[in-house]
Amino acid sequence: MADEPKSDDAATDKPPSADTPAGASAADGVKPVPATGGQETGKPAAAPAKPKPKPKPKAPPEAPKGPSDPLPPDDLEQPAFLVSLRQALPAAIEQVSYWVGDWTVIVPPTALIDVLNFLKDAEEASFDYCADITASDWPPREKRFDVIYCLYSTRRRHRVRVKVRAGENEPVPSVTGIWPAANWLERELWDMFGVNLTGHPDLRRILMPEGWQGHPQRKDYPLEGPGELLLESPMEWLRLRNLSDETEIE
Amino acid sequence: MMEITTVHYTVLSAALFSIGVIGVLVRRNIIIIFMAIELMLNAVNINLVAHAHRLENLVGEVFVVFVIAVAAAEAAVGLGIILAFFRNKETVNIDEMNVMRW
Amino acid sequence: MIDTIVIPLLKIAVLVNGVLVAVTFTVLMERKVIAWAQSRLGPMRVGPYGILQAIVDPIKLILKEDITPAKADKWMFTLAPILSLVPALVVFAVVPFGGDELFYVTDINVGLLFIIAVTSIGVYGIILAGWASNSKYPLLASLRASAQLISYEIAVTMTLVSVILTAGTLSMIGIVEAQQEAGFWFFFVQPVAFVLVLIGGLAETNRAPFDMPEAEQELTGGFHTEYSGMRFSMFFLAEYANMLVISAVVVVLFWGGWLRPFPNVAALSFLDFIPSWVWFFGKMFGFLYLFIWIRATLPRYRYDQLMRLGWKILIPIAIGNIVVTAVVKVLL
Amino acid sequence: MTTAPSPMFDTDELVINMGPQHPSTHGVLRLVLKLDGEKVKDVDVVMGYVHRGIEKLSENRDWTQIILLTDRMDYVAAATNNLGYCETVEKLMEIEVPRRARYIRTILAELQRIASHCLWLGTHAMDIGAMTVFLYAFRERELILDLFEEYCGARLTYNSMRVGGLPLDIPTGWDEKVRAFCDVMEAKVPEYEELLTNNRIWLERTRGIGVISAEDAIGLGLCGPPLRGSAVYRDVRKDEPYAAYDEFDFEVPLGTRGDTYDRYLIRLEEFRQSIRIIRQALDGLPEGPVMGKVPRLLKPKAGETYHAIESPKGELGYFIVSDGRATNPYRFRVRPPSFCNLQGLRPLVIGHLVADVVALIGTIDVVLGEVDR
Amino acid sequence: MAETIGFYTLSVLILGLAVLVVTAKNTVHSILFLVMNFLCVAVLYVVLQAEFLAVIQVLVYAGGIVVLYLIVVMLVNLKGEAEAHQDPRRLSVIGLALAGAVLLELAGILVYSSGSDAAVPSSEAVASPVQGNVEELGWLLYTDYLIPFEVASVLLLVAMIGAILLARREV
Repeated sequence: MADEPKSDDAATDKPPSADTPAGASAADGVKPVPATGGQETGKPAAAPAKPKPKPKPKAPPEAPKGPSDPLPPDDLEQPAFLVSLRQALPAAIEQVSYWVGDWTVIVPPTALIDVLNFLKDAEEASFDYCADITASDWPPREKRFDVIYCLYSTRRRHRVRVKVRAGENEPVPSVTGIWPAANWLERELWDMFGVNLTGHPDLRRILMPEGWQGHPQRKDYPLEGPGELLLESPMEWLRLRNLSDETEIE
Repeated sequence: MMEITTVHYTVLSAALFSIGVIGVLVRRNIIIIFMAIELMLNAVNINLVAHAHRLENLVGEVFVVFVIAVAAAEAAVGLGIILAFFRNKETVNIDEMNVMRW
Repeated sequence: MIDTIVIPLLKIAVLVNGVLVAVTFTVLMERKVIAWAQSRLGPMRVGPYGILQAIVDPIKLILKEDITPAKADKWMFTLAPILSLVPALVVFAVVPFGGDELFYVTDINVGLLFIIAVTSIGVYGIILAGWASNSKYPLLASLRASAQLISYEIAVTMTLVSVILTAGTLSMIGIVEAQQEAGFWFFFVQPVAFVLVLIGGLAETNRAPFDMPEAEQELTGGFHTEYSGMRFSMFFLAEYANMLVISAVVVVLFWGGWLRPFPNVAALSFLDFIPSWVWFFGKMFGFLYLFIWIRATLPRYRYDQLMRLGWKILIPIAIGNIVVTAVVKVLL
Repeated sequence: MTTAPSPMFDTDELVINMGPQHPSTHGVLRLVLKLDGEKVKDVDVVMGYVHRGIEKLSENRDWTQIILLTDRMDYVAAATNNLGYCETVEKLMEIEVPRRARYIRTILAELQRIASHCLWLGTHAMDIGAMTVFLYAFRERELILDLFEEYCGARLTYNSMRVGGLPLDIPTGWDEKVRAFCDVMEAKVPEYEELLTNNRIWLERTRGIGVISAEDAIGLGLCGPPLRGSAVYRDVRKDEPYAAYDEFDFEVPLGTRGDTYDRYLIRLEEFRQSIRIIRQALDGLPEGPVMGKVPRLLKPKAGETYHAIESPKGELGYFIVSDGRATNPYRFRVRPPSFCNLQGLRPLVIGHLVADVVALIGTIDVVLGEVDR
Repeated sequence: MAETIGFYTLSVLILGLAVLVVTAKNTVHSILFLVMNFLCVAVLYVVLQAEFLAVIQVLVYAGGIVVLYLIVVMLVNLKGEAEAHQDPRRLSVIGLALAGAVLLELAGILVYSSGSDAAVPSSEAVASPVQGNVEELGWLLYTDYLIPFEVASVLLLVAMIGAILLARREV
């Protein structure tokens, strides 16, 4: 909490190095900027201090350990909101990555709400629009889910992705309090992946039928599902269904 | 068969009136009671028209017009009360309508 | 005996059949006219230019399976379409289709009131259909319909009072004769009443833009959602028969019934070679066309807007019209 | 005295199931409406009836086969879906698309926008009871379908783009036909407007219905015309230009009140802007190849990206993860604009009448194939 | 003869339908019987040469008042019979007995007075200058009975305002 005013100071402290041109012109809100997000690839260095990158474990050939989250090249200037985020909540950032023009911030689930609140409220970030919430599943990994929040600022016209790594039952706080848009997106997230979302007001299945077993987008969920089994051998399907009914006593 | 006289109409009217009375006294559904009252008013109307016909004087029919007007007024207000009552007490059973306010 | 029983019975038989046939062709006309308005062709397959569609449609409807929903109130469910259709047909008894006695069944001295009274019975068909279906959409639709029909009935009846004042009679034939004596159609003295009756008539027949009770986009078909086959077609018949009634009434009240334009102007007497019933049906056809045209053009009102239109605009204007008519009548 | 309510009356609010089979839920959307009289007190939106698992399927198809699956999402604007997907993969693989291909893609996307808006206008007007507009709009949509048929042989699911460019160059004379279509369309838009824009009933049915403030619209994640209707300047074509949009001159119409009427006006204006874009693209159509340098086997390096385009419904985003080893995406996610806009239905509908519900479903412009995927 | 047959048919219909109105289990059925009853009464009026009243009966009673009943019944959405739960203080037997007493009383009055049926002097029939049922009725209403007529209209106005007030949700 006490960090927040500091972040504002930090933003104003270093006006030339942050990519103010994009921010300033977009602040008018009328003339759109034909640049993709907050990315300014052509700019020369003067990059601020970066955290030491964690060495990425080499993926073994059989199962992918996780997405490659490449570090931004050293000569690339980071957008202002990242700089100030790092100053405001230094402990919250696990890693910053950059790939084909997209910035991603990786944070632990516990710091998620703080980071998102900062990104929404800070002047140079003002990510008021939650474009998408989704996840990807990396089963062998202990923290199997990457929950990804795609944010956009309708005032600054830049994008960022926030990524949270979470284990199967590890609680991930719901962000419906920050963006109402997250309501259905998180419902779908839960429906498809079974991420353990906490604090969601209305956590029900949204695309799958109400009594559905399992979470179809997980990598260990078979592509066929019960539908074809039902057609091919109904007795087997019935046995499996009853089996799941018995386990479903909650 | 005998000629139809005013007496016949009067008897018909009396019988209809009595059925109306029975309805009011026996039923508990207030809407049915209202309809029984309409039956009684109709009995009266038949009587009035029959006598106006016999006397060749239209005053009876004039009163029928008034009766119909009164019936319309009664239906409007009565049904308004039923609706208001129903909204608060959720019943149309007349036995439960025993308070003047709620 | 022949004069009092056989001839009227014959007339009634001809009339009822005529109305039913006219209805089927009105349906065809509606389909064709709307198709032209929407730059399509409409029915083209059955007979030349699809004319025989008018015969095929009812046959199809009669042959279709007639389903009664399991939870419906069987008697009411069957009774409702009958209650809807019969008043629509009965009304034609007092409509004079031509100047000669041959062209009307009867002329009662309260003809106009008779029409108003009998059409007001038709609302039962709609309410009971909604109630008996034991289904939510029809119930909503029938509640809408009853409120709509009653409010517009008030507006139309109020408006007709000014016409009655002008004509001085309640008899349909008397009203036409009054126009003949006056030498002009009542449209020219009561244009406001004409517009009101036309709007009210659209609403009372559930035609667009007042077709809320059967708004298929909102209520999946309205009060007849659960109906099929013959019973559905009876609602269908009733709706179009009511359309015919409204056009006939408007023609009689405002457009001189079977009279030619300016019946007293001798210079136009060359028009007399056209028989009176041709005038009548020609005018009726015009109004049917107008109804269809309106349906092809206008979106649908919302229910509360419709009620506002009825109570806050039409009824005050109707009352004002009565007052003005009465004052003028006394002064002249 | 005894005031215990007797159990013989049903005084709960009327619960109505609108859909999944209902003429104006535009597919198999189901709304559970809780009514007080005719007023909507609450609504629960139920969907998933055409959930085909396109995301899951795509993770098991190779990169080219997925194009075909994207057709099936927003099936009234299939080319836009193709475009979004191809651009995302191109971004992931950093493939340069030839300029001619980008121009043709723009033309296709804008034709698709007109077609989609035609369908929207027709059904929306039909929901409110103006049946003639429906057929007028479909008449023009038919012309667009003919153009697409001539270009790629299909009328609904086009499969019309490839990663790196286009499978086919345009047929000879096709550009002239598109130009002719633009002339026709320009003449027809006033025809729609004549029937609706100043129509009293239309105004009464759409003005002040479903008003949503700019803040709420952003918060709810609305996109496309519903967002612009609330006077939020947001159009991916301007903000994050893709295809060849940065080379064209066009305007983004904005609403003022955020009601159904504004959204209607915006889409009508988008007809004109789309025609304008198509004409510019046809005028400046460069020569050259339509396919860029693409490896035979598509196999992006490990990485993930999100890329959005402006579909007729709003921001259509693709989030694709590649693990760098397989010939299929590791994770394929679509950010469906209809889904996100549909989320705005509940706040829009509450407090309105049943008749407005259909108007509001119409104004959101949902395609259930995209909502459910 | 025709009048006799007509009268008895109508009487049976009217009384039978009235009994059905009072006894029907289902309120909606009851209302429908009431409508038919009113239509029969209207026919009776026609027999008695009161055409105007017949039409008014159909228009106001059948087309107006009873529709209101029907709407109210549909609005309150009656699930079952209101008599479902009994109040011991009310006894149908007493009701029936009272109604029988009323009928007896009426019959007594009738028998007592039936002797003087014929030859009642036409009570100084108002010389109305118009002909026909409707016109004469109108004449009476607007001359001799103008004040009751106005009072009736005020009554209707009051009833209308009262009904609106009662039906308003927020008081």
